[in-house]
Amino acid sequence: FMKNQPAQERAILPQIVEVKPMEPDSSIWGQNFPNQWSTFQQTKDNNIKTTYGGSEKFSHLAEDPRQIILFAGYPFSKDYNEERGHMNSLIDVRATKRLNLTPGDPKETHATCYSCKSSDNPALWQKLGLEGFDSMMFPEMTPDITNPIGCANCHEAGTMRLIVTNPSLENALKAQGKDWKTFTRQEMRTVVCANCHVEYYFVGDKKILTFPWANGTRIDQIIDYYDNINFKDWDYPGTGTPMLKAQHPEYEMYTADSTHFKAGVACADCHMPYVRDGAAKFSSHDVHSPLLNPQQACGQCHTDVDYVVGRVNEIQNQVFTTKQSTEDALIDAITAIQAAAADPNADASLLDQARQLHRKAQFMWDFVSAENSMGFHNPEYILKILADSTNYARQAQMLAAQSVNDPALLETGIYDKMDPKPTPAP
Amino acid sequence: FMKNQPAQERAILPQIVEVKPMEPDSSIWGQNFPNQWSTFQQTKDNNIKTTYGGSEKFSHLAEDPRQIILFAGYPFSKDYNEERGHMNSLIDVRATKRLNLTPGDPKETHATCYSCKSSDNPALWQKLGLEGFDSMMFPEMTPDITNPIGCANCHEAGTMRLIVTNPSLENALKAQGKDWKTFTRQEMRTVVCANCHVEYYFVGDKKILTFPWANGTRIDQIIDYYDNINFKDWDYPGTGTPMLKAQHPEYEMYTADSTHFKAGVACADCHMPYVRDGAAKFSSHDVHSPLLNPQQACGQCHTDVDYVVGRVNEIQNQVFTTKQSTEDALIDAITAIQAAAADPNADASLLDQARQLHRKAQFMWDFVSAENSMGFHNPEYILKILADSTNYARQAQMLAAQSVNDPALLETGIYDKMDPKPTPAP
Amino acid sequence: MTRLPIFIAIAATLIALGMFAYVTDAPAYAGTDSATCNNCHVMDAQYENWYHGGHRNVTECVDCHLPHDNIVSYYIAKGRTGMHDVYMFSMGKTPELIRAKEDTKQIIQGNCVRCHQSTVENIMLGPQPFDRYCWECHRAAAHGQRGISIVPYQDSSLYPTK
Ligand code: HEC
Ligand code: HEC
Ligand code: HEC
Ligand code: HEC
Ligand code: HEC
Ligand code: HEC
Ligand code: HEC
Ligand code: HEC
Ligand code: HEC
Ligand code: HEC
Ligand code: HEC
Ligand code: HEC
Ligand code: HEC
Ligand code: HEC
Ligand SMILES: [Ca+2]
Ligand SMILES: [Ca+2]
Repeated sequence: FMKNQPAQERAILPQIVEVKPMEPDSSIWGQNFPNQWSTFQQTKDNNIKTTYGGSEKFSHLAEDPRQIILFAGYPFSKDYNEERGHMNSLIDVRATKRLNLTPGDPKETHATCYSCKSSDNPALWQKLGLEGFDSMMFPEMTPDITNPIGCANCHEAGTMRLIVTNPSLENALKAQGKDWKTFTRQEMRTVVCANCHVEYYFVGDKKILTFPWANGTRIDQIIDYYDNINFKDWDYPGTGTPMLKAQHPEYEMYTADSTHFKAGVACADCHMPYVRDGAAKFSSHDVHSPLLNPQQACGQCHTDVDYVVGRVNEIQNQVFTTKQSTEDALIDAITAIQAAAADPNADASLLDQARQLHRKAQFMWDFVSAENSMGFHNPEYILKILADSTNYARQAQMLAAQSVNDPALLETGIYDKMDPKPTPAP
Repeated sequence: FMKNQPAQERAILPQIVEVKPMEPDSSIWGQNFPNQWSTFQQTKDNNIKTTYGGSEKFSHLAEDPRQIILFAGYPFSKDYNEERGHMNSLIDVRATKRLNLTPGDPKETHATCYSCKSSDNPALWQKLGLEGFDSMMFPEMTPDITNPIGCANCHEAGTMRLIVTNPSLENALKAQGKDWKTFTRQEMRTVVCANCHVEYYFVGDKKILTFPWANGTRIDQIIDYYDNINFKDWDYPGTGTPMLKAQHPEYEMYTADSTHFKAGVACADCHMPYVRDGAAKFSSHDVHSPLLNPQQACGQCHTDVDYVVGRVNEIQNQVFTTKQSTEDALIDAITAIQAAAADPNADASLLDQARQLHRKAQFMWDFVSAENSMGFHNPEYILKILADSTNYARQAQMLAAQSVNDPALLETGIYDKMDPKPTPAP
Repeated sequence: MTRLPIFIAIAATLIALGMFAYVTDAPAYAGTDSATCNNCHVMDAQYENWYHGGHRNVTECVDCHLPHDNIVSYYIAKGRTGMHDVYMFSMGKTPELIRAKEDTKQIIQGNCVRCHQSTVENIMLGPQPFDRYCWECHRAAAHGQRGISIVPYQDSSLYPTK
C-alpha cells in the first residue's frame, strides 16, 4: 500500500518545521503534529480518580497505612503518591519528600532520579554519557533539565520512529542478547514504555541506572539476580533484613505471558488508543487510565465495554483484598523478627533464614503493589505471586519464633489490632 | 433463511418413535436423534489423557500422594480416580473402593450414591420420592439401576427441553428463591450440569442428598452454611479436626463471576460444541475435555485456537504449582496439630482455633482440587482461594505451636522430606 | 453431414450447460450478491453476522474478499478461491472450522484500506510497516462478535419451544 502512495501525501512528511535530533522542546515537534501535541498536553490537567488508579495525586500511605510500616526506614514511608500524567513528571519528582538534598550527605540524591522524567535526557545522555549523567547530583543537574517527559523520550525526530532512548534499557536488552532495532513496530509499541515503566536499581557509588534483567524479567529471575549480587536497597529497622524495593514493573508484569500480551496487544493499544480528528485517526497521547475512556481503549476489540470494565473491577477487587492479606502477614512477620532480633540468644541461622524469607516475600508483594494496574495487567501471575509471598511471610514469622524458641512471637492480625493506625509523617 | 427450510427437515419433530416420559433407555431416544446418540456413546470409549484431565482413569492418589495424607481417615484416601465419560458412570461408581457394602455397618453406603449416575433415577425419584430413594441401601437399589447417565437426566421426553431432573437441585434453587422454569435456554445450558457437577452433602441418617446453597454458592457462603449447621464429613485422625470434603463444584466455581460466565458462555458451549453432520449442526454429546477438540470447543468464539489452548496451559500450570504449595502448608499444619493434640497440656482454646483454621483451609483447597478444570473455569477466583487457604493453613500451624508452647511444631516442608512418600493402599 | 453429429453434440452440450446454469443459477456465482455466497450454509454464521453488522449497507462479501486493484486480479482471485470453495464443499472436505487463509487476509486488509484510506493514513505511515490486521482491533467490524448469537430468539412457529 505504501508503495502506491505519492510520497508527499504521507502524514509524517513533509513536516512544517524541521525538528533537530533529540529536540527537548515538545512544542516544536507539536507544530508538525498538532493532534498528538494537544492530546499530550492534556496529561497535565487530568485529575480524575478511578477505584485504584487514575490521575489524582492521592497518598498511598494515607490510603493504606500498612505501607508506612512496610517501608519503615526508607524514603517511601515518608511520601508515596499516585502517579499522574506525563507532563507532571518534573513537578512531581522535584516535590517528593523522598529526595535527599543535603549537600555532602552520603545518601544525597543523584541526577539518576531525573532519568525518566525529562525530554532533556536523550541529549544530555549523549553529551555526558550514562555515567556522567548519573554521577552528578540531583540539584547540580536541575538547571539543565527544563522539560518534562516529551516527544524526544519516545520518538526519533524526522522519522517519528519509536526508539529506545534510555541507555539503561539498551544495556538491559543487550544483557539478554536482544537488539531492539530488530523489533517489529508492534513490539515497539510496548518496548518504548520500558524506557521507564520498569523495575530498576542503582549500581555503585555513581548510582548508575540499571535494570536487573540479565537472567530474565520474571519475578524469580529478578530475585535471583539481586541475591547473586547481594544487593539491598535498605536495612529494615529492627529486623536487620536486607530489603529490596520494587518500582513500577509494568513492563515486566505485563510481558510475563499475560493474556493480552500473548494475544499480541501492546501497551499503546490500551493507553494510547486511536482517536479521531474529523475522519483521520491518530494515537491519543493523553496517556492515562483506560478506565477513563474505555469506549476508545477497549471498545474496538471488545464490543461489550460494560463487560470488560466489570471484569477489571472484579479482578482488581480480588487482587486488592489478597494484597492486603499479604501485607498483614508481612507485618506479623516483621514484628516477630524484630522481637527475635532483639534477643541476643536467638539462633542466628534460623533468624537469618527468617530475614531471607522476609526479604523475598516483601519484594514479591511490592512487585505487585508498586505495579500500577492493581492486578489487571496479568491477574493470574499476580495472584500466584501474592499466594507465594504470603506463604513466605508466614514461614518467616515461624522461623523467627523458632530462633528464640518463643511461640509468643506467633501473634497474628497485628495490624488490625493497632490503634491508632500509623499516619504518614506530616 | 429459516423460512426457506422445509419443515420436515427440522430436528425435533416429527419423531420416529414416541419416547415415554423419563424413559431410562437412551437407545430409544437415540432412534429419534441418531447424531446425539452416536456421539453420546463415544463417552464410553474415550481414554486420552490431557495434562491435568482427560478421560483416562488414572489415580489422583498415585499422581499426588499428598492427597493420601490429606484424606487420611476418609474413603477418598483409598481410591480416587480421574473421572471419565458419562457412559461409564455405573461401572465406575460400582467399582470404587470408597463404597462400604458391609450390611448393617452404620456407615454402609446408601443409594444416594446412585443419584448422579443413572438415567433410571428420574423415574425412581418419581416413584419413591427423594427420601425413599436415599434411605435405601446401595446394594438394595442396584437391581433397579441398569442404565448409566442418559438422555432422561437432562431432557424432557417429547419436547427435548433441558430440565432439572434432580430433586435436590430443585430444592437448592428453591432455597435461594429461584425457579428454574423461568430460566432462559442459555441459562439451562449451564444449569442442567448442576444436576450433578456440584458440591453436595448428605442430611441425617436417611442420607438425603442436599446442596449447601441456602446462603449462596460462593466458597465463604458454603463454609458459613456448614459451620452454622455444625456439619462434618469426618474427623481427621490425630488432629480431631471436624473435616469437610468438597466434591466437583464445577457449577459453583464457574458461575462465581468467571470471565466466561460473565460473558454469557455456558458449560455446553465448551463441552458440547455444535458439530456438523453434512450441513446440519447439532450439539456434540461426546462430553469431555475441550482440550481434545479445541477447534470445535473454542474456535467458534476464538479465532486463534493455539493462543487459547496455550492460555489454558499457562493458567493450569500456575494453579497446579500453587495448589501443591497449599497442600504442603496443610500437611505441615496437620503434623503440628497432631503433635499438639497428643499433648494433654495443650491450650484447648488455641488448639481449637487451629482445628477451625485447618477445617477451613482444607475445604478451600479441596474446593479447588476437587474441581475438575485445574483452575481454568475461574482462574482469578481459584488463585485467590488458594492464597487464602495457604494463609489459614500456616496460621493453623502457628496456633498449634502456641497451644503447646512449642516452636518445634513449626517445622515446614515436611512432605518434601518424607521418604518414602505414602502410596495408595493396594 | 459428417458435421451434424458434432453440431448436435455441441448443441446438446450447450443446452445441457444452459439448463444446468439455469436450474442451478450458476451465473449468480459470477455476480456479487452476498446471498450467493451463503448458498453454502457452511458460511451461515459469516452471512448472518455480516447481515446484522454495520457493513451490510455498504458492502457485499466480495468487496472485502476479492482484490479490487484491477479487474484481472479480481477475476483470477474469484476463479481461484471460488473453485477452491466449490471443490472443498462438493468433496465434503469442509473443515470443521472455516478460517480465512493468510492470502485471503491480505486481500481483505487491502480492501479495508481501500475504503478507509483517509482515516488510517496517519497510522499506516512511518518508517516501520503497519504490521497488524485491522480486525485485530476491529474484531467485530466484519462478522460481528464471534460465538455470541446476535439473534437471541428463535422463530417459534418453526421451532416450537412449549
Ligand atoms: C489490555 C489493556 C492494557 C494493556 C495492554 C496495558 N495496560 Fe496499563 N492499565 C490498564 C488498565 C485497565 C489499568 C487500570 C487503570 C485503573 O485502575 O484506573 C492500567 C493501569 C496502568 C497504569 C496506572 C494508571 C493509573 O490509573 O494510574 C500504568 C502506569 C500502566 N497501566 C502502564 C502500562 C504499561 C507500561 C503497559 C505495557 C507494558 C500497559 N500498561 C499495558 C490496561 C492496559
Ligand atoms: C520517559 C519516561 C517515560 C516513558 C517513556 C513512559 N512513561 Fe509513563 N510515566 C512516566 C512517569 C515519570 C510517570 C508519572 C508522572 C508523574 O506522576 O508526575 C508516568 C505516568 C504514566 C501513567 C499514569 C498517568 C496518570 O494519569 O495517572 C500511565 C498510564 C503511563 N505513564 C503509561 C505509559 C505508557 C503506556 C508508555 C508507553 C507508550 C509510557 N507511559 C512511557 C514515565 C514514562
Ligand atoms: C527507570 C525509570 C525511573 C527512574 C530511574 C525513576 N523513576 Fe520516578 N517514576 C517512574 C515512573 C514510570 C513513574 C510512574 C509510575 C509510578 O509512580 O509507579 C514514576 C513516578 C515518580 C513519582 C510520582 C509518584 C510518586 O511515587 O509519588 C515520583 C515523585 C518519582 N517518580 C520520583 C523519583 C525519584 C526520587 C527517583 C530516584 C530515586 C526516580 N523517580 C527514579 C520512572 C522512574
Ligand atoms: C510515552 C511515549 C510517547 C511520547 C512521549 C510521545 N509519543 Fe508519539 N507515539 C507514541 C506511540 C507508542 C505511538 C504509536 C506508534 C506506532 O503505532 O507505530 C506514537 C505515534 C506518534 C505519531 C504517529 C501517528 C499516530 O498518531 O499514531 C506521531 C506523529 C507522534 N506520535 C507524535 C508525537 C509528538 C509530537 C509528541 C510530543 C508532543 C509525541 N509523539 C510524544 C509514543 C509517544
Ligand atoms: C490498535 C488498534 C487498531 C488497529 C490496528 C486499527 N484500528 Fe481502526 N480504530 C481503532 C480505534 C480505537 C478507533 C476509534 C477511534 C474513535 O472513534 O475515536 C478506530 C476507528 C476506526 C475507524 C472509524 C470508525 C468510526 O466509528 O467511524 C475506521 C474506519 C477504522 N478504524 C479502520 C481501520 C482500518 C482500515 C485499519 C487497518 C489499516 C484499522 N482501523 C486498524 C483502533 C484500531
Ligand atoms: C488490541 C485488542 C485489545 C484491546 C485494545 C483490549 N483487549 Fe482485552 N482482550 C483482547 C484479546 C485478544 C483477549 C483474549 C481473549 C479473546 O481472544 O477474546 C482479551 C481478553 C480480555 C479479557 C478476558 C481476560 C480476563 O482476564 O478476564 C478482559 C477482561 C479484557 N480483555 C479486558 C480489556 C479491557 C478492560 C481493555 C481496555 C483497557 C482491553 N481488554 C483492551 C484484545 C484486546
Ligand atoms: C470456556 C470454556 C468452558 C466452560 C464454559 C466450562 N468448561 Fe469445563 N473445562 C474447560 C476446560 C478447558 C477444561 C480443562 C480440561 C483439561 O484439563 O483437559 C475443563 C474441565 C472440565 C471438567 C473435567 C474434564 C476432564 O478433562 O476430566 C469437567 C467435569 C467440566 N469442565 C465441567 C464443566 C461444567 C459443569 C461447566 C459449567 C458449570 C463447565 N465445565 C464450563 C472449559 C470450559
Ligand atoms: C446425571 C448426572 C450428570 C449430569 C446431569 C452431568 N454430568 Fe457430567 N459427569 C457425571 C459423572 C458421574 C461423571 C463421571 C463419570 C465417571 O467417571 O464414570 C461425569 C463426567 C463428566 C466429564 C468428564 C468426562 C471425561 O471424559 O473425563 C465432563 C467434562 C462432564 N461430565 C461435563 C458435564 C457437562 C458439561 C454437563 C452438562 C451439559 C454434565 N456433565 C452433566 C454426572 C453428570
Ligand atoms: C450430586 C451428584 C453426585 C453425587 C450425589 C455423587 N456423585 Fe459421584 N460423581 C459425580 C460427578 C459430577 C462426577 C464426575 C466429576 C468428578 O469425578 O469429580 C462423579 C464421579 C464419581 C466417580 C468417578 C471418579 C472417582 O472419584 O473415582 C466415582 C467412583 C463416584 N462418583 C462415586 C460416588 C459415590 C461413592 C457417591 C456417594 C458417596 C457419589 N459418587 C455421589 C456426581 C455425584
Ligand atoms: C449431560 C446432559 C445431557 C444428556 C445426558 C443428554 N443431553 Fe441432549 N442436550 C444437552 C444440552 C446441554 C443440549 C443443548 C440444548 C440447547 O441448546 O438448548 C442438548 C441438546 C439436544 C438436542 C437438541 C439439538 C442439539 O443437538 O442441540 C437433542 C435432539 C438431544 N440433545 C438429544 C439427546 C439424546 C438423544 C440424548 C441421549 C442419548 C441426550 N440428548 C442426552 C444435554 C444433554
Ligand atoms: C461462546 C463463546 C466462547 C467460547 C465457546 C469460548 N470462549 Fe473463551 N472467551 C469468550 C469471551 C467472550 C471472552 C472474554 C474476552 C472477550 O470479550 O473477548 C473469553 C476469554 C477467554 C480467554 C481470556 C481469559 C483469560 O483468563 O486469559 C481465554 C484464555 C479463553 N477465553 C479461552 C477459551 C478456551 C480454551 C475455550 C474452549 C475450551 C473457550 N475460551 C471457549 C468467549 C468464548
Ligand atoms: C467488511 C469486510 C467484510 C465483508 C463485507 C465480509 N467479510 Fe468475510 N471476513 C472479513 C474478515 C476481516 C475476515 C477474517 C476474520 C479473521 O481472520 O478473524 C473474514 C473471514 C471470512 C470467512 C472465514 C471465517 C473466519 O472467521 O475466518 C468467511 C467464510 C467469510 N469471511 C465469508 C464472508 C461472506 C459469506 C460474506 C458476505 C456475507 C463476507 N465474508 C463479508 C471481512 C469481511
Ligand atoms: C459451493 C459452496 C460455497 C460457496 C457458494 C461459497 N463458499 Fe466460501 N467456502 C466454502 C467452503 C467449503 C469453504 C472452506 C474451504 C477451506 O477452508 O479450505 C469456504 C471458505 C471460505 C473462506 C475462508 C477460506 C479462505 O479462502 O480464506 C472465505 C473467506 C470464503 N469462503 C468466502 C466466500 C465468498 C465471499 C463467497 C461468495 C462470493 C463464497 N465463499 C461462496 C464453500 C462455499
Ligand atoms: C467497500 C468499502 C469498504 C470496505 C471494503 C470496508 N469498509 Fe469499513 N466502512 C465502510 C463504510 C462506507 C462505512 C460507514 C458505515 C456506516 O456508517 O454505516 C464503514 C464503517 C466502518 C467502521 C465503523 C463502523 C463499525 O462497524 O464499527 C469500521 C470500524 C470499519 N468500517 C472498519 C473496516 C475494516 C476493518 C474493514 C476490512 C476488514 C473494512 N472496514 C472494509 C466501507 C468499507
Ligand atoms: Ca495514576
Ligand atoms: Ca476426566
